[in-house]
Amino acid sequence: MTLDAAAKLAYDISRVRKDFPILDREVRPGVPLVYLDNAATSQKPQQVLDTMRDYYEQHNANVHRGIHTLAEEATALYEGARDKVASFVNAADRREVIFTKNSTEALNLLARTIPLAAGDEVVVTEMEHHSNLVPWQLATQRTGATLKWIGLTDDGRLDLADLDRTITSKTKVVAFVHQSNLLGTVNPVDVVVAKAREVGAITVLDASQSVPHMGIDVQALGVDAVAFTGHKMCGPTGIGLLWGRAELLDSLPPFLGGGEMIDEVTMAGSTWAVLPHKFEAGTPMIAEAVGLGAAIDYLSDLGMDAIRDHEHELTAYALERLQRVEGLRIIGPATTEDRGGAISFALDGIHPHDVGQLLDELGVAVRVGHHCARPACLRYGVPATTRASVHLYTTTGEIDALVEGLDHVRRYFSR
Amino acid sequence: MTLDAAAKLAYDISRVRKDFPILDREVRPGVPLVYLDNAATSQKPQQVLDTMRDYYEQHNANVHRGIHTLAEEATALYEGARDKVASFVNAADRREVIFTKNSTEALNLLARTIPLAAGDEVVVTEMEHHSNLVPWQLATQRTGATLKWIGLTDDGRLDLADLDRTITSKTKVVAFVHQSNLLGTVNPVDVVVAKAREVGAITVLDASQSVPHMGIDVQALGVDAVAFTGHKMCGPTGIGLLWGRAELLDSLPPFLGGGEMIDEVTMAGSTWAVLPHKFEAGTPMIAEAVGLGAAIDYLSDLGMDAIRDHEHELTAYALERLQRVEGLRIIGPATTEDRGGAISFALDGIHPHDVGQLLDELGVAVRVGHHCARPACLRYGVPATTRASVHLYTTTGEIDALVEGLDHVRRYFSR
Amino acid sequence: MTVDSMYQEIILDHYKNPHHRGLREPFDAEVRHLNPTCGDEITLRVQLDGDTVKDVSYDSEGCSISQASASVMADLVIGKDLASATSTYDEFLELMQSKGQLEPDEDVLEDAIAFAGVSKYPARVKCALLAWMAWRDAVGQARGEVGESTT
Amino acid sequence: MTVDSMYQEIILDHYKNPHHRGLREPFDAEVRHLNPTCGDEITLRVQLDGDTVKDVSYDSEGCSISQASASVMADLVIGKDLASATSTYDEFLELMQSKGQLEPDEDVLEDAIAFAGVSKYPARVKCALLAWMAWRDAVGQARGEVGESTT
Ligand SMILES: Cc1ncc(COP(=O)(O)O)c(C=O)c1O
Ligand SMILES: Cc1ncc(COP(=O)(O)O)c(C=O)c1O
Repeated sequence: MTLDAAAKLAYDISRVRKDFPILDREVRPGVPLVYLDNAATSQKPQQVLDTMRDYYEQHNANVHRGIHTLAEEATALYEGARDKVASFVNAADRREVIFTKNSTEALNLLARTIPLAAGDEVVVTEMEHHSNLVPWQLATQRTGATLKWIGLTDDGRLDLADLDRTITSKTKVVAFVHQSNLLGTVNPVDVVVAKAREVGAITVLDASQSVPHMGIDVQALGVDAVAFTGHKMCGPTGIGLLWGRAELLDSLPPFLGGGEMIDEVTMAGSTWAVLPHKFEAGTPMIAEAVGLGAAIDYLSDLGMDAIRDHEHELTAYALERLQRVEGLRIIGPATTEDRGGAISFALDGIHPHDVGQLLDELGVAVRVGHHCARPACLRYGVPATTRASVHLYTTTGEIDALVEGLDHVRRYFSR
Repeated sequence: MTLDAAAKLAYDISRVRKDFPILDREVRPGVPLVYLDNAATSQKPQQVLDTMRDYYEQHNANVHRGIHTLAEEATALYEGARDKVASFVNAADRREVIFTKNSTEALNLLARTIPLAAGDEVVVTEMEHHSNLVPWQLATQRTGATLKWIGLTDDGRLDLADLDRTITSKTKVVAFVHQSNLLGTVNPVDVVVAKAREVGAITVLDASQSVPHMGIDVQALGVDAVAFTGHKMCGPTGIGLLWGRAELLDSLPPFLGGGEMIDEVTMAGSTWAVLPHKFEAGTPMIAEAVGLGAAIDYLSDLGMDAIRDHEHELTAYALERLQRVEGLRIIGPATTEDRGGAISFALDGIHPHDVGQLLDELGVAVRVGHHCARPACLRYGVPATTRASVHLYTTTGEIDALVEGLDHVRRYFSR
Repeated sequence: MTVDSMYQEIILDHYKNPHHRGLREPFDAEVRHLNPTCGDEITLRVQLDGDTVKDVSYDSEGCSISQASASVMADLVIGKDLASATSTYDEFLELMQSKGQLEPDEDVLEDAIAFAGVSKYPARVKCALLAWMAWRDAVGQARGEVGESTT
Repeated sequence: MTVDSMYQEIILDHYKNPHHRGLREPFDAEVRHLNPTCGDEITLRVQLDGDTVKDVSYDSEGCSISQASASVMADLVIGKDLASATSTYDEFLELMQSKGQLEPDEDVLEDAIAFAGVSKYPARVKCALLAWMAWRDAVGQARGEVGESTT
């Protein structure tokens, strides 16, 4: 366990794990939880839960419209969370941060409001999560625009060979994933953005899987809009984020209409509030934003670099151990180069459902299925995969439990 | 305090208040909170907060797509919350209950998906909350349909005199509020629905303010769709509800595209999941749904009839005491007949902002402004009102504090 | 291990040696069903002869439960008259919705009683039902009822 | 009561007896601004004479803070040259954003120093700034800059 020992110097994993009450859970009496389903959602530290509870027990009120003490406190907490997000992703302006209910809503907001017309083209990739594919399918169908996509190489990378033929002067939007939830691949944002810029297309980055594990700098990435989601970054469910350049967001029509997003309303017509409120109709996810702010504090205190290093070592360890399991094939990059800690694999002759079921019996929680990335599954000729994914609290011991579990699965099905 | 004594027999208000930790808060040292801003949002009982914490500490996982223990538990809790909502509003079928982020999203979902065309008409009322007005303004502008509205009488009621001229054979949708958040008025749903049915229009009820205070029976109301919101009914922020008849919801195209709402996805196109998932794209508000389920249990245990009776008495008491304040004019019905416990008023010569500010100094939290119902404010010639609103934990003592506060405000501004 | 109640010997046998697998001619109706959350899919053909289920054949991909279930189902319905095949379907459906509370009737369900343990695992019930749902749909189409090709 | 720091005597005086209220002719630009969250609104006219603020008049509806602020603002800018009026605007803006931390300069701000207490109440800062924002916008329009009629 030398890797573990080395990691411990920089990163006190046992202290970290104490912050997450659920990690002490036994799935069944005597069977401790080994949670390796982090790409689906992360667990929450005590600090986030305490902050949300404190919000509800001490400050809860509706925001923006009130002048009483609780309303002012709630507003300060809610808007304070926006400041935290803005600085976490290095937004130039806090007004560029819009709270949504999840990544999916953020991506739909863009797909519904970016103007498209017949003849226009939208480019996605074959490794998109359904949440960054279906909204663009709907948008192009609705407007008569055309959907195109960048294909994949056999080793789980974007096939950039014919980028020039895919992204053309007709391209209005290039929407792509930063880190694939199925393959673990981290895409070369700079290459895609450079090409998109050349043709004047708007770039949309689905950073749902990258923000929680490596942080991002939206200005350095050079994209026009980014979507990510609270529940994968140790924050609560029910909150997502859209960051967009002010010029872009200012130019878009409103998405949802209602309270808060208006300037002046008469029966005959209305005008819109300035950013960010223009895109935040109705009572927002107040406690969730506050909880997300606490999650960002938590991540920042640990340090995104330390988290990335920790997960990088775990991923290296897992890739190495998994590849020694007989009959196991990694779907996606097999090395740690430009890849994160979501590892999909196929186990010869045993369906992922059966793998997942037997692992669960041992307390090992992995995800099985198409992981909302069915086109990429089709591309690699698998109806489904088993996916193990790490987070900041994962240990090499948990990887060992997975590998031992897979040996058990193989024995079970060859009896 | 005879009213209080009478209410206590049926309803142990001091026991109820113990469930809400925030009610013990002092706004400033020595100044206890008197929370009369319930129409903006409600406070949350311990039971809801405990349930959400337990969800995060014991069961948190992403729903639907997993076969490991936590995922199955989280799914059971999330879908169990849907069952609770369905039975709370007496839905014929649990698939008719869709979780959204708030009422506003539920109403936008309908306004975006109900087909409209030039020549069609949508009817709303002049007392709508912006969240049930702006989505229909946007929808009619987008499609070339026409927006019409039912006006108001001087005493804060729908002016039903020319209902026949407003709702016609061209009317495709009639969207109206059950209980006005500004005026407190409870509208005659049966009359409007009967007329809408005659012409074959879809009826949409904004029940954001009625569900928390009197409960509803969607089948008895006879409408086609209903929107309401968790945070006003002692549930968490970040969750709203759409109920719609299965035939209606089945006939509508999807709203947000993404994970969970699909059946089969290929790059070339996708098909949609059945209800309710078709309208729940992305990771849902899992903890929020679970918390809302706990809120519904809490309300059901107290009994919606008991809650309604308690609030009815409070409203009667408040209306009577307020009308004896010099220079105070009620905006909305001045009697308890068909009205709830949100009471807007104007205080002669003193702007609501100043009223609210001085009341806050005394710990009394009221809302001031147009309450997201600006057209109705315009109708009654006031740029803003002061609004006091009660909930199941409000006491007559708190109404007394309000009235004494208003006397202080009057003295302060006549110095 | 409690999971052994799901992975019965009978199920693993059918999984390893499925019966009636491979699409056959002639057929009256063909349907394709899939389980969107996990990627299990089945293409299934039915041939009726009056009120008799003359043949059922299928091609499928999926976990042991869904594969075994297709095999057991084909064994159970081929050659039966429609009414009794349908009542077997009903009984199997009831068993799968029983959350482990029902004692299956071996005279009716034969090998399908082995799925009783699956009914305790909500996420896997869909797997066990996939082939049955496809069969039911295909029969409906073969008899000219309005059907849907995927559910 | 701490709220007394907001409701200074000067503010209540201007509120009860506002100066320069009522729209006047002639004017170079007229704007309407409103505070969407509370319904305060102001219609404001500016007349420039070269680099001098010749006249400011307004019609407004709102709370004591927004009314008094309009009155104080008009007193402060009328007759001033644009540069010095603008620097007064800047100084007032800074005061209002100071959350009670700034000691206002009475030589520059005159009666407007009374608003120092308002800066501690975030929800009321907008009220105090409404008239100033409108003035700034109207001046821009009068000078032919691209403006917006509401913010
Ligand atoms: C009558 C009415 N409709 C709609 C809404 C909107 O609810 P939400 O802000 O939760 O979307 C509210 C409350 O804000 C309301 O009072
Ligand atoms: C790459 C990627 N994009 C988008 C999403 C959608 O996020 P959410 O479900 O929170 O909307 C996910 C996760 O589910 C994801 O992994």
